[in-house]
Amino acid sequence: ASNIIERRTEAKLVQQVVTPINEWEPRNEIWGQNYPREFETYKNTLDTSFASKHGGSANVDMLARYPNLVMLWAGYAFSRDYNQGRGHYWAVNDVRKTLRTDIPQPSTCWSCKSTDVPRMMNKIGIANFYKAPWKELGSEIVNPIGCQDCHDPKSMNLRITRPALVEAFQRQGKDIAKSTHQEMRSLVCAQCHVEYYFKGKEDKYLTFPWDKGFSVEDAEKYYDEIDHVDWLHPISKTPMLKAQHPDYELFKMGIHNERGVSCADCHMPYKSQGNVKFTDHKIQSPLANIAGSCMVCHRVKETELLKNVYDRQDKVLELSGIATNNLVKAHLYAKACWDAGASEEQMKPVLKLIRHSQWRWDFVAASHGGSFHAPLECARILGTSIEKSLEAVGLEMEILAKLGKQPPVIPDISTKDKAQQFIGLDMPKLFQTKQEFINTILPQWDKTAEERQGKMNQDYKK
Amino acid sequence: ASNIIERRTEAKLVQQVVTPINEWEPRNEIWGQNYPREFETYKNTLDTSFASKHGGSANVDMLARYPNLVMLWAGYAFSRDYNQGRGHYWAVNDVRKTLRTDIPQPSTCWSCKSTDVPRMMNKIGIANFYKAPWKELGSEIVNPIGCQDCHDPKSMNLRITRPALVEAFQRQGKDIAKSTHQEMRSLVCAQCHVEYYFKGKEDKYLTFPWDKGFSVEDAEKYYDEIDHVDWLHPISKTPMLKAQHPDYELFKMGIHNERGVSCADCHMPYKSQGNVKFTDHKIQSPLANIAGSCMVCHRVKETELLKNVYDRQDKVLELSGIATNNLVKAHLYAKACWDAGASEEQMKPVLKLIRHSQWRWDFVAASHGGSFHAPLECARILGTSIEKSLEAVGLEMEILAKLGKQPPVIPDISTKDKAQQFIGLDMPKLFQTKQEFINTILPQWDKTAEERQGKMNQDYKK
Amino acid sequence: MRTIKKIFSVIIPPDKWKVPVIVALGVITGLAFFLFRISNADSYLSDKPETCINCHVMYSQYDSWQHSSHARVATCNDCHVPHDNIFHKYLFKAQDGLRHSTIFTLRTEPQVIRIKEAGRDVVQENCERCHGDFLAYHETFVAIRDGEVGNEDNEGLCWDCHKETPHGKVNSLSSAPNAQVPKQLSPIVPEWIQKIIK
Ligand code: HEC
Ligand code: HEC
Ligand code: HEC
Ligand code: HEC
Ligand code: HEC
Ligand code: HEC
Ligand code: HEC
Ligand code: HEC
Ligand code: HEC
Ligand code: HEC
Ligand code: HEC
Ligand code: HEC
Ligand code: HEC
Ligand code: HEC
Ligand SMILES: [Ca+2]
Ligand SMILES: [Ca+2]
Repeated sequence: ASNIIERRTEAKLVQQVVTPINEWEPRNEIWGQNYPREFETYKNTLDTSFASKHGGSANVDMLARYPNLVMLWAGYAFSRDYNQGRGHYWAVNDVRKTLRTDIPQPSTCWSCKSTDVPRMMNKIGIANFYKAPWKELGSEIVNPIGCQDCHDPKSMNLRITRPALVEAFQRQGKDIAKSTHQEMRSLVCAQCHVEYYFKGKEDKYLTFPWDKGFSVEDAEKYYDEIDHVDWLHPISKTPMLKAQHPDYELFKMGIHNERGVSCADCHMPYKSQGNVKFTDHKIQSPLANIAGSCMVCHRVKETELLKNVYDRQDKVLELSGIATNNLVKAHLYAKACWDAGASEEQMKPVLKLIRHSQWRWDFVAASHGGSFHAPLECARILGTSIEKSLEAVGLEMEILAKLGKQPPVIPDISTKDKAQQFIGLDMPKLFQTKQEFINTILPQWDKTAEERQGKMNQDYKK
Repeated sequence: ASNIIERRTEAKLVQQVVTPINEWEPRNEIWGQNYPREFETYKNTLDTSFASKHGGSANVDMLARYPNLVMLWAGYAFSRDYNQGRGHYWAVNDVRKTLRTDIPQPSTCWSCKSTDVPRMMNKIGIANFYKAPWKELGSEIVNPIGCQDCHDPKSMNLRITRPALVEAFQRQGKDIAKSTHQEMRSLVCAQCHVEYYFKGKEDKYLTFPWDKGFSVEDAEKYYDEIDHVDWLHPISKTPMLKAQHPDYELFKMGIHNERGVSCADCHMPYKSQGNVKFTDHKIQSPLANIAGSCMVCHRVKETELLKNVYDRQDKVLELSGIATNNLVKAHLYAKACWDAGASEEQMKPVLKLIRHSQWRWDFVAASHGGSFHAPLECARILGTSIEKSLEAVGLEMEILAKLGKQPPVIPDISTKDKAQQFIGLDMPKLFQTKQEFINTILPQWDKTAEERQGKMNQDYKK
Repeated sequence: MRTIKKIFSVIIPPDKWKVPVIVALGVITGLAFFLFRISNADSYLSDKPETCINCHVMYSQYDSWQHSSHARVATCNDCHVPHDNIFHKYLFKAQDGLRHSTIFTLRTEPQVIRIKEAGRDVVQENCERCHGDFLAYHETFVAIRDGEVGNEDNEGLCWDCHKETPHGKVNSLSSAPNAQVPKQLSPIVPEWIQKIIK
């Protein structure tokens, strides 16, 4: 018996760490000393060489690929600069360098970018963290997304480190602490890959709009009830909503979720290296490793699986294209209506249609994985988006005709440049401001940070 | 996987015949003497007790369920009477009794209803068969869909007995005789469960519009190029297309087809009776036997699989509902435009949009299995249908406004009765004419047939 | 009747041994219960994978199973115990459990654990149990059982071919050094968040 007791305690020692990890340790390099395989693969998220038809790690300028977007987001920071996400190692670099952080932003923008976030939230308090101007914490938030965000340093358990997710569950009446192991393998991702908004004019408190459910209609109702407006569209004067990467929400509507498959199953496949098996931490498009991810469950040819993914994405993108064309029209015709002297009363139903139509389209477009994760739900949503924008256009044509006007001609916005010019952005100036910030402020931030924690791994700055 | 499944089914066909079967034998009872299990299950297609949420064998009056259809098919026989298909044993009964055969129809209408069809085609020639008035062959075509349609009487091999399918393959440059066994398990169904039209004003030659491919756009292009018009819509004056049950075509766009699953895998599952395994010939909704069909491949709970099917159907039907509402509008607004004095020139783009929009919607709606067989493709098609009808409505509103008119109010067509009244159908009269036909003509047909082949199994007349 | 008496006469010890025997039996029973408890032997009666990872030597199998296509559809016992009838199931479990815990306690487990013949047959039967429909084509099935398909050392076991199903090609006590096992999963929400929220 003593033998058994002895052996049971031994079990806990098997997973012993080489260097104990400090509770708030943000540096991935330090965690990596204990877990070299996971760290090495994690570091490989620096690699930007893989590009698939619609995704991948390459730095894709989405505004250049789909110039319509500039029009749809006119008056909002996204019309300046919007790229497809790339590897986690780039997160801090990219939020520093995007033109979207030149307008004053709260620290909420740091929330999903760094392992320093839990440390600082604990230090200054969650509400204070969000409230702080983004630039204020620049020297504190320097280590990109990493181990601390998903793991408990003592047990290496998966855990939730972002309060917004815990709070969203709580408001739904669910206790996230009761999640199963398999659920956790998706929930760690749901800390960030979700639609969000900043609650409160001053508070900027990071909030997920899930109180009524996960569907696009549920969130729409949520926002409508609290009259939330992300920005006023300068062309059509619509009180707009912006959707951001609802990957978790859409994933929940798809067959893989219904069959209990988790994000990690596809994006972090199991891997053998010599005689050891571990989880691949090069989180990326599964298309870069179909054999390791999909083929665990699907024993069909790689080319067939690739075709499955592209087929689904292509069909969804076809509808998304239709939706954006009609939304552009709806915004421009609305302007023509206002110019022709339409009344608030006349325009009210039009603006509501535009708000809802663009929200629904954006919900699909902002989720780069959605067109594979839940293709049918995406197509359904886009179908309703198309209906709403075209209803708006119909009403607008009627209003214009009544006011004795012709519908306006759609300007040439066939490239990003032309579109940005049309909405009046002075891009050279924006680039210059950013460059100054990069040359003067960033070195200061890094210097302060290095004094605090030692030299950082600077690879991602290249 | 498909390889192994294929081999397994090949084995079954090595069997022996008790009573040799005549080459043109149309009577299922005679075939059944050799194959009692297949015959018994086949005969059970008489059973109309199973109804699922959107399908099943129950006699569902589709015009009552979706009164909008009456409007969309105004001026065409389908606005009188359109039911969801039921078991194969009902085929002759239902084509005899539908109000659609009161207008003069060619014998092409018999093509997919009876085992007497190959016999008669052989006797009088294919072209002559189609050309003959439908009523002319009434006493020859009496045995419902059965063994002769799919099997070779000597070997019991699956075979193709309908020329239209062979010809369609030929025009595509493919040789149907080279099909694999597994493909045959779908191709026997593709003889009938496909979109078709009658080629030639006089010839009425049964033709599948596949020359450019299987997609809805391919067929649309095909019809546009030959300026095919099924009927002129009396309300909007649109030269319309009618889609009929493109189940095979849509199925080809779905994942099950891509993974080599055949119609028979789900609709004719393998069955054990005592120690004998055979193919269930009670062809019906697989939802009546989820354990026997789906669960061969999917080891999840029946309730979950049922939910999967309903989820997909519900999402597709949501878009289909949007499409029909807008199509009703488009037709009525078009009429208002004409009434207000719109010119042919003005209306041309509008009518083209209506033609294409309704064609696409119908392609999805006419396929009762499509919303499960290929849900994403259905949603994609409906998305484009919605765009086109609403573009038409937009143009119409503009035309109306220019002509100084208000858009018309949509009348109350919320029930089948109201809708049929609105489009000017005298239903009591139609029913009466049919009843006379049933009382006078049908007994003659049956008598002549009995003299030829002996007493028929009359169960389905009840 | 007579035979029963005979048996009793063999089992029942002579009078003078009665007290020591009762004491001894009591001690053994007590020890057995004690062993039963501390070795979590009762867990052997459950079907949850968590019960297998009461022993850390099972972690690597747990880990590979958790990442396999079967993790969502079959637990350890779906494969590793007989499902032909309930008595057989628990008898097999008891035997297995006893041997595993003995070996575990005596620290004689090998670095590379290999499945035993009895266990092997059970697993094979279970593959067939679930995939029976797929194997409805008798000839395919016979060909597999007879080792007619595949390479030369095909023993007719499913995993001669499906080697990755479910534990993968690499297996040893240290093949998954940092396996995450659900027993250790709490707390999912660290204290600092819990505090601020409540
Ligand atoms: C069944 C496999 C599977 C699962 C499970 C899965 N994904 Fe994906 N994901 C994919 C595929 C395939 C793509 C498309 C990649 C491409 O286009 O290159 C993708 C794309 C993405 C992208 C965009 C990547 C890029 O290259 O731009 C993100 C982000 C993403 N998924 C996040 C998630 C999250 C978060 C979850 C869980 C909530 C999840 N995924 C679950 C297969 C999966
Ligand atoms: C709830 C978590 C969350 C918050 C809050 C958040 N982001 Fe992100 N961010 C993400 C995720 C997830 C991605 C990856 C999106 C994808 O799939 O491409 C991302 C990507 C980015 C990128 C790289 C792609 C690009 O567009 O160039 C930038 C830059 C960025 N975010 C800036 C910001 C800014 C600025 C804010 C505040 C206004 C912000 N983020 C707030 C989660 C968040
Ligand atoms: C702390 C926030 C956070 C967490 C947690 C997180 N992500 Fe991300 N993820 C991001 C951000 C931000 C980006 C974009 C980085 C950039 O482009 O600078 C991103 C990018 C990605 C990409 C695109 C990578 C590429 O190569 O294009 C994928 C795929 C992805 N995440 C999947 C996941 C999965 C799966 C999980 C959970 C296992 C997860 N993420 C957890 C914030 C997060
Ligand atoms: C975006 C979330 C995320 C980040 C960041 C992350 N991990 Fe993980 N990690 C996971 C998931 C998910 C698993 C799989 C857990 C499972 O399957 O039980 C995992 C598993 C592990 C394991 C268990 C052994 C294995 O390989 O399966 C170790 C050790 C580990 N991670 C170390 C690290 C280290 C070190 C870092 C930082 C360099 C890191 N992780 C960053 C999500 C993450
Ligand atoms: C852990 C298991 C697992 C992994 C990994 C996985 N799948 Fe699946 N996949 C499933 C299951 C389960 C289904 C649902 C069908 C079923 O019940 O058999 C499914 C369904 C599908 C379908 C049909 C759904 C549709 O939209 O038509 C496609 C296509 C597909 N998977 C492709 C992929 C691709 C590509 C990958 C890798 C990026 C992948 N899967 C990874 C388990 C998995
Ligand atoms: C000689 C090698 C071999 C043996 C032995 C074998 N299989 Fe297979 N099995 C295969 C191959 C190869 C495939 C893939 C066939 C295909 O994709 O067409 C397969 C496919 C399968 C599949 C379907 C996988 C999928 O995703 O469609 C299942 C289930 C399966 N086998 C179970 C079994 C079972 C149970 C046994 C034991 C009775 C067994 N196999 C024995 C070679 C084998
Ligand atoms: C190419 C084969 C084909 C041709 C030609 C054909 N049908 Fe059918 N018919 C079908 C199929 C398949 C169904 C079952 C449809 C379903 O899924 O419900 C059907 C169903 C029917 C039904 C029963 C459902 C209902 O609507 O009440 C009637 C009646 C019918 N057809 C009449 C006709 C008439 C009249 C014609 C000629 C104008 C005709 N059919 C031509 C294949 C055909
Ligand atoms: C000779 C023409 C023909 C062939 C061949 C044919 N069908 Fe049909 N099928 C029909 C017609 C006609 C109906 C409608 C009968 C009615 O409602 O009167 C029908 C009805 C059905 C129904 C509806 C049954 C119900 O209970 O609601 C299903 C399912 C079906 N067919 C599947 C198949 C499958 C699968 C095959 C091939 C294995 C096939 N059919 C072959 C003409 C055909
Ligand atoms: C709508 C098409 C269709 C009709 C009608 C039809 N069969 Fe079949 N039959 C099939 C298909 C498909 C199979 C399966 C062939 C396979 O799996 O290889 C089959 C298989 C069989 C077999 C092989 C043994 C078995 O059960 O798998 C026999 C015998 C048979 N049918 C007899 C009949 C008889 C008798 C009738 C008339 C009462 C009939 N069939 C009507 C399509 C049909
Ligand atoms: C002969 C095998 C087979 C049969 C029978 C079968 N399926 Fe499938 N099913 C598949 C395969 C293969 C896939 C594709 C996923 C994959 O590759 O694993 C799939 C995919 C699916 C999916 C995911 C696709 C989607 O649209 O999201 C659903 C849901 C599904 N099947 C339900 C059913 C139902 C319900 C039935 C019975 C009516 C059924 N299946 C019968 C083999 C089959
Ligand atoms: C993977 C399984 C699967 C395959 C393969 C499949 N079907 Fe279906 N089919 C279904 C399901 C599920 C439904 C929905 C039944 C319901 O709603 O009750 C359906 C519905 C139908 C219906 C309408 C039946 C009704 O009850 O009204 C027809 C007709 C049909 N299928 C014909 C076909 C034909 C023809 C093929 C081959 C080209 C085919 N199916 C292949 C699963 C399948
Ligand atoms: C008390 C600790 C312990 C527990 C609990 C345990 N195992 Fe084991 N298991 C072992 C040891 C030690 C071995 C090595 C025995 C050997 O090599 O003969 C082993 C070997 C095995 C083997 C391979 C040898 C054989 O018997 O064929 C299988 C299979 C196995 N275990 C399955 C399981 C399953 C299933 C469970 C849960 C129901 C489980 N084990 C729970 C300690 C344990
Ligand atoms: C799908 C069936 C299946 C499931 C589920 C399964 N196993 Fe196994 N297990 C096998 C097979 C097959 C082998 C033999 C592997 C070999 O010889 O390569 C095996 C072997 C083993 C062995 C002996 C090691 C070896 O490689 O021979 C142990 C220990 C074991 N399993 C434990 C477990 C535990 C613990 C679980 C649950 C967490 C589990 N198994 C779940 C099929 C399964
Ligand atoms: C409890 C039932 C069950 C048992 C026991 C079982 N399987 Fe499976 N197996 C399944 C189910 C269900 C799937 C489908 C998994 C999915 O859809 O992701 C599957 C999938 C598979 C596949 C295809 C996926 C893959 O991993 O390649 C193979 C091969 C397979 N099983 C082989 C086996 C073998 C070999 C055994 C015995 C060692 C076995 N199965 C035991 C239920 C079982
Ligand atoms: Ca938002
Ligand atoms: Ca047609």
